[in-house]
Amino acid sequence: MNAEVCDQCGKCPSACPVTARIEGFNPRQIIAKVSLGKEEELMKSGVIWTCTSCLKCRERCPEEISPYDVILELRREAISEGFEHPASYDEAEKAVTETGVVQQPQPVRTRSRDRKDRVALGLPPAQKPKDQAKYTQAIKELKEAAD
Amino acid sequence: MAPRIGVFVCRCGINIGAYVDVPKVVEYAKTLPGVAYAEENMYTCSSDGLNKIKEAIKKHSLERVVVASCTPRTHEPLFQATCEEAGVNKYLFEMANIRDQCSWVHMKEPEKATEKAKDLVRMAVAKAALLEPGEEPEIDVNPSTLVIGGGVAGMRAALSLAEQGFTVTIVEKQKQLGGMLRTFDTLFPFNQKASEVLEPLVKQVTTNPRIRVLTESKVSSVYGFIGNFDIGVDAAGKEEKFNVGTIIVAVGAEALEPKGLYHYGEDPRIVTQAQLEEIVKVGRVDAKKIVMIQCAGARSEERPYCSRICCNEALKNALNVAAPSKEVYILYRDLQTYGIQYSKLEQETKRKGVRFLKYQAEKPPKITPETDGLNVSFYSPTVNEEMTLKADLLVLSTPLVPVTDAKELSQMLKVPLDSNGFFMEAHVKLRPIDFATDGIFVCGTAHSPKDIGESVAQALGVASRAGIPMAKKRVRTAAIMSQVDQTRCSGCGTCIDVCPYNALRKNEKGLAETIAAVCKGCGVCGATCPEKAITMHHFTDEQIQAQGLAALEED
Amino acid sequence: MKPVLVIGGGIAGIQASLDLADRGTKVHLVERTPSIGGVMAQLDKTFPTMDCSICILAPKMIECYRHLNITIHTQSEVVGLEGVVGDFNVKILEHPRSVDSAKCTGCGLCSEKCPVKKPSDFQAGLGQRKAIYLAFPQAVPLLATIDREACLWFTKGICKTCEKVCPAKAVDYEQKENTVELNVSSVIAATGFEQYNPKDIGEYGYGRYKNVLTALEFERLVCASGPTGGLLNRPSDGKVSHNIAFIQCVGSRTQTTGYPYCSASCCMYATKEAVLIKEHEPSSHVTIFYMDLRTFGKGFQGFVDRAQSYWGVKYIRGRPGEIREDPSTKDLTILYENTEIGKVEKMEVDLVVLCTAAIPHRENRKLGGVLGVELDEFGFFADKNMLTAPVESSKPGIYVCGSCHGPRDIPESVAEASATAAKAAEDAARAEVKQ
Amino acid sequence: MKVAFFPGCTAQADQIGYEASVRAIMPKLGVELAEMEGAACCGYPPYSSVSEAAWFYSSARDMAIAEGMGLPLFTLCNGCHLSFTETKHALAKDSVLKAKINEKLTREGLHYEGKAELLHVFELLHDKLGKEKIAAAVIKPLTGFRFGAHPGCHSIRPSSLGRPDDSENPHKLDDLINWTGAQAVEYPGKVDCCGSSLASVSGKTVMEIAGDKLKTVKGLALDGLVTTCPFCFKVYDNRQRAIAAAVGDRTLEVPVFYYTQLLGLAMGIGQERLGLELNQSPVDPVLARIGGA
Repeated sequence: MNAEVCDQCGKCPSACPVTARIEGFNPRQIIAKVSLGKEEELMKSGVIWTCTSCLKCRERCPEEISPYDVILELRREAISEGFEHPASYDEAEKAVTETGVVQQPQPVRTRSRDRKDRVALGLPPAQKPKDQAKYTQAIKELKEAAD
Repeated sequence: MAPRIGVFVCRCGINIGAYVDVPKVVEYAKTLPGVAYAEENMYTCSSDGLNKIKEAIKKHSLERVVVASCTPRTHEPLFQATCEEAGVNKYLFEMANIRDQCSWVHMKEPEKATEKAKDLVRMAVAKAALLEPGEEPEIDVNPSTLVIGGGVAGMRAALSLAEQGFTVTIVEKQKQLGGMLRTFDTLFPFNQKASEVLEPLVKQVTTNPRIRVLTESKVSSVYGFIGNFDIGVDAAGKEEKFNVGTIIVAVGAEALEPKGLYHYGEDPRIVTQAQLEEIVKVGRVDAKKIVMIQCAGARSEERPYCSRICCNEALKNALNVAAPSKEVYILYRDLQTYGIQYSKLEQETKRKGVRFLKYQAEKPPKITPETDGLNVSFYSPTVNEEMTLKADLLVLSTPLVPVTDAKELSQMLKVPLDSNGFFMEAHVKLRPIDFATDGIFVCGTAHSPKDIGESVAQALGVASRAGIPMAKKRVRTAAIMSQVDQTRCSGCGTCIDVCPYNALRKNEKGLAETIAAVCKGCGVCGATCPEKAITMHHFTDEQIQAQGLAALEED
Repeated sequence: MKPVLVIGGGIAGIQASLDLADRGTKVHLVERTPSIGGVMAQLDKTFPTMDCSICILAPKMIECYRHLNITIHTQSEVVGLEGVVGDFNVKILEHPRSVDSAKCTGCGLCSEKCPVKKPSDFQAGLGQRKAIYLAFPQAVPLLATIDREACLWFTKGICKTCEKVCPAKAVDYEQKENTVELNVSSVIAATGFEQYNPKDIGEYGYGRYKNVLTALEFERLVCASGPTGGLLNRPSDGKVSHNIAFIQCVGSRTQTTGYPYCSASCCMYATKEAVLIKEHEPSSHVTIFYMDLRTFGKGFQGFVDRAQSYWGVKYIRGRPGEIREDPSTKDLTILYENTEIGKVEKMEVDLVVLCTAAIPHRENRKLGGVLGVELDEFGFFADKNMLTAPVESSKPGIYVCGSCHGPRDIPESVAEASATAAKAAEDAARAEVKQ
Repeated sequence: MKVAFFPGCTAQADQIGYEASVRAIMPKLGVELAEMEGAACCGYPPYSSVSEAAWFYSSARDMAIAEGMGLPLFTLCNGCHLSFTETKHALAKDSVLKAKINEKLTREGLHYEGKAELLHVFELLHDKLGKEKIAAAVIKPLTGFRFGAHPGCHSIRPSSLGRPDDSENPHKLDDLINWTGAQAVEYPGKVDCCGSSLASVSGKTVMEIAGDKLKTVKGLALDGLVTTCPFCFKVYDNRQRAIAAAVGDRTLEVPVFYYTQLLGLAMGIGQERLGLELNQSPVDPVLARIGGA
């Protein structure tokens, strides 16, 4: 991450869907704080969890810095160092690690208030790993290796 | 019999044409006494328009030419030259400014603009009828130059002129040549040793047979005019007198001593960039946390200018002290890393880990010296928070200021200073290194703060400008000058006292006489002469009265 | 004394030529386009004096034209160079004007009658010119020229209207290109720059949104001799714009465009253009979005202070992220952050002016090859040494001035032009001694 | 042509209407959808913020399956497509990680080289099939309808990785809409985000973000908003009532369609086979008009 070359031009927050709406989230300030060595403050503050990953900042940064990727990096560090983070990340991770998919197929509500599932729509069974154990194992190992 | 006058009214595209009824003005001009011909042009200054003037002069055997267009400041020489080409003496040309002083100021009232244009044309025609041809005195130009200041600019100007074949005298205040270059250890943007630039330059200058160097010297007197300046120099105590054809001002500038700013002078841990450079030069910097503050004493009420080089100077020094074990902060308002090389320098400095924090002019950093460090507190728009840094070393980036004797020199040379005390060029855009006074030029930081390359470019520039009259060997000066009627002059000497150019002197009869080549035709002498003995050629009482009376006429 | 070759007829080339010619040196001034004058001829006014740009430039252009020591080669390019300092053999290719310069009086009747319309380069594409045209009213030399790509005779073999109407019988469809060979002592390159085309910065909508202009386009719009006669009628609907925003560093200070450097003059010309708007209509709202206000030149800070305090030009530190166009009104909304306070805001304006990067002229690489001089990584001519030899190229006897070796403003270009004249004069003097 | 079909978690779990519409139109367009046995999550949603290795493994794994089938990998989801693209770029640069991942893949009987071509909906319909094939399949042109296209962030950004459409001025979805006989209308904020990934952190913010676009579309009196991204659809369609409540505009009624549903209708395919009954936004008036057409 080349945060130190940031010109602080203010382009990233300008069209950011979150900065305009959530107090305290500003990709420019996040980059500034990283370049000032204030990563821990950011990981504590929780702002890093409010990025929508719309990628406008990554797309438009004149210095090719990508606040988005800096934020992902901070999230990974925050989680591995046990900083507080939204439960949904653990749930999603658990789901995929254990079942191979984020959500299990479920009946869906129609406009006319009844429910339809894949079978009702004539869809084949949903995709999932052939051998879940092997998938789970692989993920586990890769994660441990990374830490 | 009255001379035949031709009138050319310019539309200047729409600058005049859109507001002034040009055809009406032309028709009106035709009715004026003495006017033998009148026409309009889209652009009288275009080569097409100029040809029309020449044709008309021949076709209608015109003896006086009036152009009603823009300002004489930019266009009179052009039209005069055109008249000469067609055989009409340039002093038989008169101009009426119906743009700057008419169409531009009366855009919303076209009828009145047209009436005013008529008035201005009528006045010009009235004066034109009384114009007399003038002869321009030719002056020999002494092919030698006085360069005031032996810094990098002065030395480079001298070398180029010497290479061109002219002789040069450099007058330097200090014991040694080099000026401000001597105060630097290394030079941005490439961080090369200043001595690598300075020493070869000094050697070239001191060994050049055409260059004479007077150190510990000061110009004490300047008399004369382009081609022929009498110079007095106080050379290390003894008076030197010599004559030169041209003069180059390269006196440089000085670094501001930031007395009273950010506790400077009260605490050894607060220094200027120059002092930091001294520390770097002699050894290493112990301070772990270094904070630099830009615009210390610049871009302020007191000094409302940016000193151009301080940011890059700070970056250079930051790079030189930066180390993994140190934290270096640059507190800036607007980083002046303009152009290609300084943009690169900024990138390099950032990559090296130097931290840039903006501060706001209206909320400059507060310094609180403590035993364990200097607390630097400020609002940082970078993180949009109040911040406090504890610095072991505080470095102030101070601006360049004019040399102390700039005013004295400017009066001696009769050239102006700008509101900041730097020497002021003839025209900001197109005559950046000339003075309005012929034969005198300016380069380097005497003109305004600039880096070495920019100073050298200007130095070479003045070497060309000064080289022109010396290469031509002779110059012509304007015939707009005063003349003293010896039968009327009482020899009171008032004119001699008031002349700002020393262009009048007493002759052997004790009466005043004009030194043609020196006279700039300002007219002060004519206005003050109690005996009405002085005539201003091209602005005679008769001509001006005729113009005035014409102004009062009703058409 | 041998002549000197000056390449490029902008303000730098003009000044270098005049300095040399005035001292008695013969000069050949080679200009790519039909008229000398360069970009400065396109500008409306120049700060801080607010002189009308062409008004202070035109006399110098004419001086070049009339000077007995200067030969101007327009629509020409240097195609060959051999030899060493003091003894360069150069080849100049003069492209055909299709108009006899000896006969043409520049009356303009031909272009009045010509049926073919083309966007005018001089008007930065905002106005139109004909297939046979005068570059601009003060063009030097004031001669018509035929754009053979556009002319019906050259493309379809029909029309010939210009030939019929020309009172001077100056039109010459048969005119061939002509090669001139010269021996010169020194060469001065003053080929200038061009402006980055911001269409690739899609979030600003240039090319998609009619009311987003470049600064050069705006210079023509605000200029009395421009397509609107100086009225700020915006392109989409001709509505007079009272609410205008400038965006600095468009393409410059940007790694992703390949122009990571600062263009050095934009902060000031934007300020000048802002003041021009206020002079037109003091009640206008003018905003300049900037990153660092680069007021490093003589008189710059004072000019900006006055623009702020007297004229009420608003400066906001922040590089806008996006411009949006209202599909019906074509009004523009700028999304930006006021970085001073860290707040994102929106601003509705009539017109947006993009101050784009000054980039090397597209002909630089070619010319660099012909002259055998080095270019920097961007394509500007490389300085021999920025500090000690600021106007020397990598090859002895070939000098560079103005924005062809990096972004510069007019005064710097003029001073440098004189500097190159001095270097050429030194070469000549040495040659004299040798003989 | 034949493609390895990867609906992605969201489509196959709760956006089954989308999957249905795709399965309904593709054969008629001459595209055979081959099932990807054992395919799993692309890994982006959970792992991108947890472990890059795990993320890249999941994506590489799916690409490896397609590679094994010797077919291009066709996915319905912008997120999955970007996830695959990022992984491809990362592993092309990092041979060590690639080897480590392959070592695990062999245990599942798979191998990743990065040979499989990735196909986004735009790429398959717009670039591969193109105007002729699409237009030829249209028998009930949607003449007179005006829609706003919502490409969705991950189909256009980041351009540095090469995306299916232009980052600032995307047009492919607009073209596709126009080829059905309907008219695509430009509107401000077309390249904006739907906000969906904030759902679990700040539902209110998602509503505000999505609400802005729906208001714009409504303001222009368009017949609806069209997308191909299941995440975006989930927000604009499934949660539209909640959005209306959140932004305090109860009348905020904007029909939202998957493009494949619209195309299906234009191809004369029955509504039930296009999963249209699962759209929660007020699509009935539009359907009525089409039915009547």
